Amino acid sequence: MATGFEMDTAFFAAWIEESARSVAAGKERLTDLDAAIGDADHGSNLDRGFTAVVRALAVKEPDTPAALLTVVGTTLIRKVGGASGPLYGTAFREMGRALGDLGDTAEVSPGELCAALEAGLAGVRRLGSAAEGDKTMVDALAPAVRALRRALEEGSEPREAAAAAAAAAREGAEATIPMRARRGRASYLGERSVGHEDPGAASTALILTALHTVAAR
Amino acid sequence: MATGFEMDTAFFAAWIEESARSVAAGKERLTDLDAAIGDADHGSNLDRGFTAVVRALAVKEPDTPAALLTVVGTTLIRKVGGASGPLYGTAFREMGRALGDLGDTAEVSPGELCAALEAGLAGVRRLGSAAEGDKTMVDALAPAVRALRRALEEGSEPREAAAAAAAAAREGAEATIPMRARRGRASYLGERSVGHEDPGAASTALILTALHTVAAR
Amino acid sequence: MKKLINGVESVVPDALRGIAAAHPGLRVDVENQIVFRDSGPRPGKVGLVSGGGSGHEPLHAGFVGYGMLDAACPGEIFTSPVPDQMIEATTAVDGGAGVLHIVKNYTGDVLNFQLAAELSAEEGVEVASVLVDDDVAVRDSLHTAGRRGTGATVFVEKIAGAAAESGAPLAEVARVAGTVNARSRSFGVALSACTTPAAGRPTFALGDTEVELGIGIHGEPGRARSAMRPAAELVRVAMDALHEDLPLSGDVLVMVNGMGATPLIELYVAFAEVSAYLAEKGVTAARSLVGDYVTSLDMQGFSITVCLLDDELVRLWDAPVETPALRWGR
Amino acid sequence: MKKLINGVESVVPDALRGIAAAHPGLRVDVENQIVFRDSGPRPGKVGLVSGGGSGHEPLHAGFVGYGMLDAACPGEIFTSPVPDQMIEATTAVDGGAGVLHIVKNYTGDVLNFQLAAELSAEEGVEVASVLVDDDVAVRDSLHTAGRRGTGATVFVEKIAGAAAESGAPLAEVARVAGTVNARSRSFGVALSACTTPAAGRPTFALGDTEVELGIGIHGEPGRARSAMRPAAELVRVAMDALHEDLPLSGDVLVMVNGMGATPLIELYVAFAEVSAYLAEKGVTAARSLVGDYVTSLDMQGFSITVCLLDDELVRLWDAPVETPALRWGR
Ligand SMILES: Nc1ncnc2c1ncn2[C@@H]1O[C@H](COP(=O)(O)OP(=O)(O)O)[C@@H](O)[C@H]1O
Ligand SMILES: Nc1ncnc2c1ncn2[C@@H]1O[C@H](COP(=O)(O)OP(=O)(O)O)[C@@H](O)[C@H]1O
Ligand SMILES: [Mg+2]
Ligand SMILES: [Mg+2]
Ligand SMILES: [Mg+2]
Ligand SMILES: [Mg+2]
Repeated sequence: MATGFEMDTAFFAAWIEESARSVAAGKERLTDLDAAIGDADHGSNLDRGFTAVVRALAVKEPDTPAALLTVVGTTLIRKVGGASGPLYGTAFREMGRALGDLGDTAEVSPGELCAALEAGLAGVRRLGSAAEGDKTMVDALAPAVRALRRALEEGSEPREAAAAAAAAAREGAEATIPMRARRGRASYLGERSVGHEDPGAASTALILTALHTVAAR
Repeated sequence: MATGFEMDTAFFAAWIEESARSVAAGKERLTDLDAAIGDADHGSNLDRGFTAVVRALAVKEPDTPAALLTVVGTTLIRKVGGASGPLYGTAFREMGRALGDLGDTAEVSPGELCAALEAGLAGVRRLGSAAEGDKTMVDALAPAVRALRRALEEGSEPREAAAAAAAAAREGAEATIPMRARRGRASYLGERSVGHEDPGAASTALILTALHTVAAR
Repeated sequence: MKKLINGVESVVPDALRGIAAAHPGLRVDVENQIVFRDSGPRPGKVGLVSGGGSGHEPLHAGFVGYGMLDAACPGEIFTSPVPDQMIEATTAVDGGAGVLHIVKNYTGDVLNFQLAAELSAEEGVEVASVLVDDDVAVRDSLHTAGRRGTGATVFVEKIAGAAAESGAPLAEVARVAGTVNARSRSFGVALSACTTPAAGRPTFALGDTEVELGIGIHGEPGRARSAMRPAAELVRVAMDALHEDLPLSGDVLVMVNGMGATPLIELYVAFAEVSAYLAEKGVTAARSLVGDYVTSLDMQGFSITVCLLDDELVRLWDAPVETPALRWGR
Repeated sequence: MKKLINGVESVVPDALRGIAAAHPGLRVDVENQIVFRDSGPRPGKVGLVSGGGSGHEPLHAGFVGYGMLDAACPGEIFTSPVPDQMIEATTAVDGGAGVLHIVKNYTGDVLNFQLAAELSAEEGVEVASVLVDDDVAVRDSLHTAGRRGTGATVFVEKIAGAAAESGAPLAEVARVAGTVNARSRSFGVALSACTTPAAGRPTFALGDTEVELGIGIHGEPGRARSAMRPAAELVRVAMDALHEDLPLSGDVLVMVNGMGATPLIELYVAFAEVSAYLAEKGVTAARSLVGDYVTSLDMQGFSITVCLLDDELVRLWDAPVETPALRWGR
């Protein structure tokens, strides 16, 4: 994602498809994580959402990354429900909006992608009022976005930067295990939420890992 | 139960107490038998009934065998419910009535006891319309009464005759295993009632065995 | 076994205290185990008394009230009540026009109600009885105990109750009750057995992919064990059995009844299939009930009851009723 | 897992077809997953819309009808509905007097209803919201998601529905809804976990002698695991928790609610204990509900909800209601 590495609409479509694939493959695990500290639906929620997203994109692929991400976000909001639907939906819609504000071109630079992810994170934070440490998807998304920014600032290659972001997301997800939940359904468990990975953080790690997979092709 | 062996009210009270003891001890087994082809309540039904009977007799022991058996029957009808309540209740009431018709003395001869049991059996048959082979308590009671009659006619000692009746009741109960039920709740199972001992026949065997136990004292 | 009870022996009286506390329109004699309408007998109105083993709630106590039963006699769990209860209830609800006993066809219920009817008659109450025997899973013949009484009991109690409320004489109330029974059929399917407090464990064991077809309401196993199938197919098995026994036509009253541990959402899934089945046959579900009405403790499963309607039955079904479990028009 | 369903994916639409077939007074949009009163919006009447994950039946669809909700939006099992459903419902039921959203306090429900309210307002509908958060098992603080909404939802929907039916303006309906919530508290106990169709196995494992105290309605484990105890003691744990949070006094409305697989006879056993507890405290259970109202699929257990009544609330509670699951006075 250094200069010279530009991401077109097809790249974003591939990211979303790869995310859909890995959510489908990880559906059971996500649901199991949610069964432990939530209501056992995170896997099916996201799978239903990404299946709908892939179908929507198949019908008519938008012609800019900004438009594509907006469709992704809107579809997630319309199809997922639960806490994760509006949150992920907002994240993608905010990414789309950020790219649109940056000029809505057919090609996005690594820096622009990073700015878009920062906008997505800000959207999630605003809507869900979760801080880092609250044991939510924010605990995977925030360090991922930070890692991406740092790698780019340090002049890393795009796929290296994506790898750093994905690794940070996975570590962030794992780091939720000892946390006590303060937002979302897991917060009802109080102390008993400790010792389990947050399902939304785990799915965020899948989505960031998908980004790296596609960037590394 | 040959001549010279007379049964007084205390004998009948002892029989009922022994029956109550062995129903209490066999409660779980009776309920398990009923679970297989009925509704899993025969043990608790009879135990509830005999417990009430023992209590009723403790309050005021009737002074003739006829009166005692009538109290037993009435109490069973009032406390047991289900199919076995009216049937056993009627059996004991008919026994009491038969002894009363024979003179309602304080001592009952083996022949009179046998006639009373025949009257009890007739009462069960009339009320329940079950024939032998229908897989009910009749399949234990009828052969027991026949065995008692035969033994007395052959001049057996009373306790031998009681032993024969008890053995016939137990054999009769076992013989219900291959039968297909045609009366009572087990009849709903059709073919699937085959292979299980009838709970009412099993409890009849307990009661007849109690008679032998007491006669053999 | 985990149950929300205080002890195996006290379930029925404890529940009766709860019923008394929850329903000011009822008067509960906890000691004698009888649930009455609080209003007492209405002179000239036929009294309706039913009863049966406990564990089938809301049947029967939940159907005591205006337009339905005058009294219910709950027995021990799955055990028919005893004649004393029935005699007491019968004499108490007689308003001079006689009393109808609504009896589900089980040997125990029949024998105990029979004794009670005889003794009540001796006390000067005119008693008629209707026997409910709607369960097509049981083959009926002279040489057996006959079919069981299950779901149709609710229809008989509601419709006979409306007839009695309207002032019909005993013979007429008994006739309409008999008509409802004659025009009704039921079939039940279990996905799991139930556990009676006394037994402490399930009355039968069902595998993870098995169901029992043709179950009754006392945790008895059914006539046959079969492979678990989608709701649509299980409903078809039940509906075919009903239709074969009593060809369905015209307008029907249908109940999709939960056995006690079946989520309502699943009963609605089943009702959708029932309704599709009827439509296929050109039959109209003119009236319906979906929910837990005749249960079997914590059994998972359902039963379907269908009654062929005519104008009289529709009118009586629609008449006002005000009981804990069935209420409309008031 | 054995469930009376056709497939994991089709449970909600299948059940909606069943609801449509069973209740002629409702209009069901199966495709968009909305249940409406068949009568449509009444000009000048405030519209009431609620919704939430499925698996809690009869909540919410069973409370659509005269004197209660105008529309319900069922989501997937245990998953809040999506804004599209809510927007469609909101615009459809608006009779010009605005619409009240009744929202149970779960992050998902709150976020989706919030988006829906914003978008509905853009379409010109005046929308107010009431958040139901009655579950005392959850410690409330600024730094958490706050208490869950559970049983009090039934009270809020009934009482706000009566206010709306009487012609009260939106602000007034919202006020009374908020009052009911503020005066209500709930506590739940599970004897077993539930199994969602998607997960296919129980959401938690409880031993043979264990219960979960302080459970919600989504199969989440509670705050603490504890030893199984007699009904009287479990009820006392729940009532103490309610009383500690909101001292009970005067006349109260009480609901003893089954979680889906609890036999009604056991709920009555529990209600007897609730009533005894209240009597001990000098509190009167002036109104009550005993049964399955807010369920959690096939969970075995119960919840208790208490609302401190005043004259206004009693009057609105007693007002006529005619829905599948709650019906009186009509
Ligand atoms: N307020 C919040 N802010 C950020 N993320 C949240 C918040 N609440 C919940 N989440 C995320 O949503 C996930 C749960 O999503 P999901 O199971 O689909 O929805 P629900 O909790 O409604 O069942 C949690 O694991 C958590 O990561
Ligand atoms: N018609 C009948 N005639 C004789 N005995 C019968 C008849 N029906 C049932 N029984 C006996 O009653 C027993 C069942 O008694 P019980 O379980 O106490 O009553 P219920 O069947 O009402 O639950 C059966 O095992 C059978 O022996
Ligand atoms: Mg979840
Ligand atoms: Mg039995
Ligand atoms: Mg029985
Ligand atoms: Mg959810």
